Amino acid sequence: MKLDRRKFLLATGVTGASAFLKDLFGVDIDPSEAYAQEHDSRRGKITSTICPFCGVGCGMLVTNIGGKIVNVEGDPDHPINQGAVCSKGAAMYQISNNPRRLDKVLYRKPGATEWEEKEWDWAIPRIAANIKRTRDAGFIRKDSRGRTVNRTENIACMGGAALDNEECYTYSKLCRAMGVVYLEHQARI
Amino acid sequence: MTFQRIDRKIVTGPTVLLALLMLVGLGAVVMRMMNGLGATTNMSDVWPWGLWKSFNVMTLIALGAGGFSSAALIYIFGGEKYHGFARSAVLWGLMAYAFAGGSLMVDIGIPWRIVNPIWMWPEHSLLFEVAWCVMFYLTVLALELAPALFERFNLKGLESAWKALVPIYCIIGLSFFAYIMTHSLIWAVVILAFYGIVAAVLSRAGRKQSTPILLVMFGIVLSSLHQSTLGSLFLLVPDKLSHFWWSPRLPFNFLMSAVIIGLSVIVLERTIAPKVFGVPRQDELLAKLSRFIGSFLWLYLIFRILDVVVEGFSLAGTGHLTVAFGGPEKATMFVSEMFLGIAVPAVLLSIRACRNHVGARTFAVMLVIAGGIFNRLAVCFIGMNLPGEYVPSMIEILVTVGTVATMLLLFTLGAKLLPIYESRRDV
Amino acid sequence: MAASFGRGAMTNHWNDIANSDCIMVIGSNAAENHPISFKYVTRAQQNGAKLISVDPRYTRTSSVSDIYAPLRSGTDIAFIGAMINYALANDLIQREYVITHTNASFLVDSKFKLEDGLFGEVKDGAYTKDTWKFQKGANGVIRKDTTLKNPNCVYQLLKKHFARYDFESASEITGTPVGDLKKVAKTFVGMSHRPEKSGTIMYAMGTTQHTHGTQNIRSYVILQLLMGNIGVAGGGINALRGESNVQGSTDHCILFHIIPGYLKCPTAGNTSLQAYLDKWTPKTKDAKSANWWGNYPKYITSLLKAFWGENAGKSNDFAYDYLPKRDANYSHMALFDAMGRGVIKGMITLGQNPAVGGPSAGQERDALGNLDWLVAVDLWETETAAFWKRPGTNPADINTEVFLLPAAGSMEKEGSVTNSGRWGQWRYRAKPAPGDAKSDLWMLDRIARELKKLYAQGGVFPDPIVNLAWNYGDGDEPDPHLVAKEINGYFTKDCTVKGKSFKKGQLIPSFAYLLDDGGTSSGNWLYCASYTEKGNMMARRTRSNLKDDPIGLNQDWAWCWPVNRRIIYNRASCDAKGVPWAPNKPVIAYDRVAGKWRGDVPDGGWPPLLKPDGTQDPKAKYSFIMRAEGHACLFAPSLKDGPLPEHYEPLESPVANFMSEQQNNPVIKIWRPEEIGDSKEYPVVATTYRVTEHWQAGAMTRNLPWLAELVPDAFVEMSCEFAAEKGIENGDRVAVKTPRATIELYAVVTPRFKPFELKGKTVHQVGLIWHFGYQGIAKGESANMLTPMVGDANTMIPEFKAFLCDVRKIGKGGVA
Amino acid sequence: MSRGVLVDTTLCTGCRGCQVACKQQNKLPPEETTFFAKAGGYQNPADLSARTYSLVTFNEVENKNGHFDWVFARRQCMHCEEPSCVSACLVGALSKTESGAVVYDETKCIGCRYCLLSCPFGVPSFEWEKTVPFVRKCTFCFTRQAGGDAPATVNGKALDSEQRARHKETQTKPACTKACHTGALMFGEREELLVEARNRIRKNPKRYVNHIYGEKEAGGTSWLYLAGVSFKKLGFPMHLGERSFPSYAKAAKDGVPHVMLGVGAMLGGFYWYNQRCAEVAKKGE
Repeated sequence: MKLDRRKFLLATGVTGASAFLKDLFGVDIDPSEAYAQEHDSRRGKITSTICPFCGVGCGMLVTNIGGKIVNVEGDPDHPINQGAVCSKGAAMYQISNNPRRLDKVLYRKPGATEWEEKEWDWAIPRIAANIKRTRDAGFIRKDSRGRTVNRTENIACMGGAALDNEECYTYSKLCRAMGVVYLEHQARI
Repeated sequence: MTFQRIDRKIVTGPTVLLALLMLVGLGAVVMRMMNGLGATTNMSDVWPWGLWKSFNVMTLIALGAGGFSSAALIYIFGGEKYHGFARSAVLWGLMAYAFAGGSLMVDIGIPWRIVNPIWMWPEHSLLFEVAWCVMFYLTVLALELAPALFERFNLKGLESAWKALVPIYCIIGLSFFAYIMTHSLIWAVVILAFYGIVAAVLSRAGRKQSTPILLVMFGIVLSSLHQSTLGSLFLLVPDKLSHFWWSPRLPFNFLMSAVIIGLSVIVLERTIAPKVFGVPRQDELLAKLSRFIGSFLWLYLIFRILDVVVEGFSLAGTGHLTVAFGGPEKATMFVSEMFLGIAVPAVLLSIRACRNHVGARTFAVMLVIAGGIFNRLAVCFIGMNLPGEYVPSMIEILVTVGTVATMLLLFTLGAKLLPIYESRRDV
Repeated sequence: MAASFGRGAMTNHWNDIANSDCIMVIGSNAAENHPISFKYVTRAQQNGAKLISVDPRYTRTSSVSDIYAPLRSGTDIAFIGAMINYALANDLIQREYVITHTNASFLVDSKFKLEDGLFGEVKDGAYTKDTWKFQKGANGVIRKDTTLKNPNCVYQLLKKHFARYDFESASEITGTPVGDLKKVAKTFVGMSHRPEKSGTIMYAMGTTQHTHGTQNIRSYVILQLLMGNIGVAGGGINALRGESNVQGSTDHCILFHIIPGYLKCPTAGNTSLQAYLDKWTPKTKDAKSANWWGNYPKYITSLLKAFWGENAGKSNDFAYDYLPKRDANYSHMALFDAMGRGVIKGMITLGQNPAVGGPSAGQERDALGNLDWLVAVDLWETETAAFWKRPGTNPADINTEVFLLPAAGSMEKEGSVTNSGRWGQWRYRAKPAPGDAKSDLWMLDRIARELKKLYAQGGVFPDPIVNLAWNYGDGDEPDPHLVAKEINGYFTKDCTVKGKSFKKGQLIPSFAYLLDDGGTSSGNWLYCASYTEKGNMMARRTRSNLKDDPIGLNQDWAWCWPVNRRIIYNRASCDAKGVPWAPNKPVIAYDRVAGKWRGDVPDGGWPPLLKPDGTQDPKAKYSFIMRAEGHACLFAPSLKDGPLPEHYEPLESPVANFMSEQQNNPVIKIWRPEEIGDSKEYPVVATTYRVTEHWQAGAMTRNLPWLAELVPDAFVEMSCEFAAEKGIENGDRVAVKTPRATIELYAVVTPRFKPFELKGKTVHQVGLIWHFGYQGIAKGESANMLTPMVGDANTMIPEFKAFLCDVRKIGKGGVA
Repeated sequence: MSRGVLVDTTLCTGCRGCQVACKQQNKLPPEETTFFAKAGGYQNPADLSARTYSLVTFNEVENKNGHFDWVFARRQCMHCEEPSCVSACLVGALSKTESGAVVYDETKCIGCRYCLLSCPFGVPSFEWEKTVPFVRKCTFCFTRQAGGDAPATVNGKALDSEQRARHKETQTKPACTKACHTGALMFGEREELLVEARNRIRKNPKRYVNHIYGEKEAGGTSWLYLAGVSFKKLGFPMHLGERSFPSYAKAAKDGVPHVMLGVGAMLGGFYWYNQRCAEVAKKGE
C-alpha cells in the first residue's frame, strides 16, 4: 500500500492544541507540510545540468521554486549516472545556497589589508586599462632575431577547467588576440 | 480516628533552608528552560534518560508507593490499626507523584505537550499506560486527601458530594482506562460491570466506607499497574540493561520493591515526624509494620536471585552471556544491592530486638530506601551496558535537590495547615 | 598517447568500462576521485571481469578490487614492463592485431640502441634523436617485416628491451611482492590478450605527475596494443579527467603550446602561414595512410576566420600575424618562475587556485606578490585571491592590486562541458547568479569589448584586438549559443563541398566540410558537428537501451567529439577484413552489402584493408588515421625522452636506479636544483592525492558545509610500522618536511599503507591529501608547499606524486 | 507489501554519495567535526545525530578469507519490522507504515526520549541543543515513496513515456538508494530482497558470510545487510536475539485489563474475607 502523506497527517491528527501552541510560542511545530511542498522535486521549474566536479560528467536535475534552488539530484535520464551521485555531486545544492558565495566585486588596493566592495562599472574599465597598460609596456613585436612574434610576456592567464566550453573558447581566443603566451590551465598540473 | 494539624510556626530554620534549596532548584529549572537540555544536562543520544527520569520520576514514584501500600493494608487487609498513618502517607504520595509529574515537565523536550497523551492514545505504549495511571492516580490521591480539606474547612456539602460522586468516578475511570489501554469496548464494559457490581455490593451491604474503599481499590489497581509498568518500560532494552536487572519479570520486581520502599518510607517518616512535628510516637505499630517489610524483603530477595539465575540459564549457550550481564562492575553493583539493600535489612527486621530498637529499625529501612533508589538508578542508567558514561550535570543535580527540598517543604506546610496526623488523644 | 595513437584523450568512455573483462586501475583511484565510474566497473565485475588495483596505498578502489598490488610511487614503468615482458616472453599477445594495427613490424634504424639507460646522445638537455627513425624504402614508405622476425623490427626491439624487466627485478624496484606482480600480470594478460576479450586501464594523475609521466602512459600503450585492447569495447587507455571540463578546456587549448583543436601554437620560426603549415602538416608517402592531420591547412584557416572574421583573408595571410608566436616553454612552472623573477606584471585566473594547486606552492604564493595586478574570478574567496593576507604575511608589504570577481556557478549559466569520455553536454541555467555575480563569459565579453574600445583609440599593435571578431549578441548577457555556433563554424560564402551546396552563414555539418581557402570558419575543428543546422547536438537527451545498444554507446545522448565517435580508433576493433575481434561486443563492423561500416561512427569511412578473399582493397586506409604512418606506435620516436619507456627513478628517490646508471629521466628540467632533497636527510617517499569528498584545490568543496563535515582536516597517511618507528599515534599532529617547506597536519596511521622492501632496504611511504589551504570552512596546510618544481620531460606536468620528505611528531592529537 | 533496502557492503566504494544525498534530501544542517571522530579517520561524523540521519562507516578489518579489507557499511534507521520506538512512544508520534517506513510525526512528540532509549540500533537522535527539540532519524524518505507522477517537463520540454517511467521510479526511491551507483543499496520489496540476498550468498559463498543481518535481528528489519566479514567487525550489535523487543512489552501491556480484573477481584475477596472475620469476631464477643 502506498502511504498518502496527507492521509497520514490527517490520520495522526494535527490537533487544535498544537496550532494554539504554535501561535502561543511561535513554534512552527508542523513545518513538515511546508517542507514537503517546498522540496517536492516534482514541483517547480526543473532543468538539467552536468555536475561541476570531476570529469565523469554526471547529469543532475535542478529544481527551482520561487527563484531558489530547492533540490539538486541525479538525472535518471542521464546514461552515465542514471540518477546516482557521489558525495560531491550530492552537495551541489550548497553551491547555490551558500552564504560564502561571492556576490560583489571585491577590490584590494595595493598594500591594503581589507577588501572593498565595488561595482562592475568601475571594475571592468579598470581591469581593461591595467591590461592595456601592461601589454603596451611589454609587447614584443619582433624577437632578437628579427622575426615577428607579436606576443606579450608580461601578462599571464590561467584557468578554465571548470568553465563552459564557450567560455574556454572565448578565453583562449581573447588571450591569443592580446598576444598572451603565458596561458595555462589545470590540465598542466 | 481523628486527625489534627500541627500547630507550630510555619517559618522555621529548616523550612527556610528548604525554601532556599527550592529557589536554587527553581533557578536551575529556569536555566534548563532557557538553554535547552543539551547545554544544561549530561544526557546524550547514547544516554537519553538521566537523573531526572531515574530519580525524580521513577524513584519518587516508588517512594510515594506508601500511599497505596498503606491504604491496602488499612482498608483491604484489615490493618485498621495503621489508620493513623493513612493521611500522611497519602500527602507524601501526592507530593511524590506531583513532583514526579513536575519533574517530567522539566525533563521532556517540549514541556507544554505533557498533556498530549490525554488525547493521543497509542494503546501499545507502556509509557502511555504509565502516563494515564499517574494522571488518574494523582486524582485518586487528591480525592483521598480531600476529607482532610473537608474537615479543615468544614465543607459538609462537598463531603457528601464526594461520597456520592467518587464511586461513579472510580467505576467510570476504571472502565475508561480499560478502554484506552485496550481500545476494546468489550473490556471497557467488562470492567464497568465488574466494578459496578463491586460498588453495588458495597453500597447494598451499607458499608459506610464504601466510597473510600472503592477509591482505595481504584488506587491499588492503578498503582499495581504503573509501579510494575515502570519496570516494564525497560523490557524494551534487553540489549542494553544488564541482565542482573533486566528480565521478563522486571514488572514484578518493580511492584514488589515499590511496596517495600513505600512502606519503608512510612516507617522512616513516622520515626522522624515525632521529632520534627511532635506527633505521638508509634513504636509498637512501626515494629509491626517493619516485620511485614522484613518478610517482603525475604520474598523479594529470593525472587531477585532466582530471577538472575533463570536469566543466566536462559542465556547460557547463546554466547551473549557476558555481553548481556556486563562486566564485573555490574556484578559488584548487583551483589551490593542484594546484600546491603535487601539481605541486611531483611535480617535486621526479622530480628525482634532490632525491630523494636528505633536505631536499628531506622537504619534498616534507610538501607531499604537506599537500595530502592539504587535499583531505580541502576535500571535507568547505572546498569546499562552502553559506551561512555553518564554522570549528572550540576544543573541536573540542583534540580533534583530542589525538587526534594520543595516536596519536604510542602509536606511540612501540609502537615501544619491540614489535619494530617492523628490526634494525641487517639493514641 | 598522442605520440602513440594521434590523440591524447580517453579512448573509450565511462559506460564502456562495463564491457571490459579486466580492469586495471593504476595511477588513479577512480572509486574515490571518479566515483560514478564504478557504476560500470561494478557492472563489469558482475559480468565476470576482474578488477586490479595498483596503488601505493590500499584505497577505496582497492577495497572493491579482486587483486590489490602495492607499488612504490613512480615505478609504473618497471611494473608494467614486467607485465609486457610476461606477455612477450610467453607469446600472450594478440599477434594479428599487433601486425595489422601497430608499428610492430616497422624496421627501426639499425643503430638504435639503449646504452647505460640512454637512447643515444644527450646534448644541451635533449636527445639528438638521430637513431630514432624507421628505415624507409626507395618510395619513401617505411620498411616492414610482418613476420616480426627482423631483429630491427619494433617487435624484436620491444622483446629485447623488456626482457630486462623480469618479475624479480621489477619487484626490487616497485616494492611489489613478486607474487602480487605475477598475479596481476597473469590475470590482466590472461583475461585480455585473446581477441574476443578486452582489458582496460584507468589512469589519472598518479601516472602523469612524474618526471617520466608520459613514459608511464607509453608503457600502458604498449601493453594495451600488445593485448589488442585499443579501439575495442571494454578496452582502451582511459585517462580519467579530474575536472568537469578539463577535457573541453584542453580541447580549446588554454595552454601555451597549442591553439583550439590541438593545432600547434606557431613558433617564432613559423614566419608565415605557409611556413607554419610546412612545419606542422604531417606528410606520408604511404597511399594507405589517411593521415588525417594532412587537413591542417583547413583547420588553421577556419580557426583564423573564426578569430578575426572578415579581417582574416588571403590578402593578410588570414591574419596569421595576429597570433602570438612562441619560442620558449611557457608552462605552469615557467610561468611562476617568470612571475618570481618579476617578468609577469599582471595575471588573470579564472577559477584556478595555484596557491594551493601549484608545485612548491609557497613560492607560487610569494610570486603572486610580484604582480602589479591580479584578476581572480571565482565563486569563493580562494587562497590565490587572498594570497596577500595569508598567514604569516603583512598585507602592507604586498603591492599587488587585486580584483576578485564574483562568478556564476554552473547552475547559474548556460553552456556546454566536455567530460572525460569526450561527451560535450549542454547545461541549462536553473537560476540567475546571486547578487552581482556574473558568468565568466559575461566578464570576458565585457573585458573584450572594453579593450576593443580602448585600442580603437590607439595602443601597441592594436590590430588583433580591434579586428577581433566578437559578436555574441547585444544583450547584457552574451549568448552562449552564438559562441557554440562559432566554435562549430559557419560557411563564410556560398559554396559546394563534397557535392553538397551550402549558403553563406549556414552551420557546417562536420569538419569534413572545412575549407582552407577561407570559405569556412570554425573556432575549433574538433567541435565541428556539435552545433549544426539540425540544432544543438550537445543538448540531445535520448538515453539508449541495452537491447538496441548492447555496448552502451548512447549515440543519441549529447554529442561526442570527434563527429560523435564514442570509441576512438574503433577501426582497430576489427581485423583486416572488417570483422570485429569480439563478435559479442562489436564497436563497428563492415557491412559488405551496403559497403559501409555499422555501429559507432568509424574512424573514417574507408573500407577495411582486405577484401573477403584476402586481397588488398585499394580504397582501404590504415586504422590509426591520426598518425601519419597510419599505425599505433609501439615505438614512438616523437617524444623527447625516448621511443620506448625506460625506468628512471623519480627526481627525489630513496634508492639508486636498479635498472641502469641513469638515475633520472635524462631530459628533464630542474627549476631549483638547490631545493632537491637527498635520501639521507629525507628518507621517506611522499605522494599526494585526493579524496572523494573534496575537489582539486578545494575551494568548491571546502566551502560546502556538508563536505567540510566529511573531511574537515588535512592529513598525512602512514603505515603502522612507520608510525611505531616514529612514535606517532593515529590523530597526532606531525610535521612533514622537505627542502621546500615544512607543514603540519594530522597523522592517519593505517594498515592500508605498508613499507616497501627494495633490494632488502625498507622504504617507507606516506601520502598527503593536497586539497587544503587557508581559506574556506575546512582549512589546513597545503601539501603542495612540499612538492618540487620539476616536471615531465614532455608535458612539464610537475612531479607531485613522488618526492622525499621527513616526518616528525609534534603533538598529541584529537582521536575521540 | 513492506519495502526495504538490501545493503551489500561488498559493493560499496565508500563514496558517501548516499550520506550527503540524505543531507540534501532532508536539508540537514552540517556538523562541526574533526577528522578523527573515529579511529582511522574518514568516518565522519562519528555517529548518527539529529543532523545526520545516515552514516557510512569505515572499517579496517580482516575479511573472511583472512585478507586485509576496508569495508564500508552504513547506519541509519533500520525500520524494524516491529519497532521498539513505535512500541515505546506514548503519544503515537512514531508509527510503522504499511510500506515499511517507521515515521515520526513531530506534531505529537513531547520529547520524552523513550524511543532513543529503546532503539536496539541506537538510531533516533534528539535535538539536544535546541530549546524546542524534536527527535530526528531517517524517514525512509516516505514523502518520496508516496510521490506520484514524474515532473511535467525538464528544460521546458515534456518527457516521453520512457523518461516518465524512469523519473517516477527513481524519485519514489529513498534518496540514498537513488544516489547509490554501484547497487550497494537496493530498494525493493523486503521479501524479494531476502530472496536476492540468499541468492547472492548461494552463488558466491566465498564472497559473503552466511548471514543476512536484519533478516531476524530483534524481530527483523526492513534494511538488510550482506557482508564479506562478520557483522561484529563492522560494529553491528550481535546480541539482539531474534525476538522483537516490543513482544516483551506487548506481553506486559496485554496484561493490563486482566490485572485490573484480577487485582479488583483479589482486593474484593480479601476485603470481604476480612470483613467477615471482623463480623464473626464481633459476633463472637
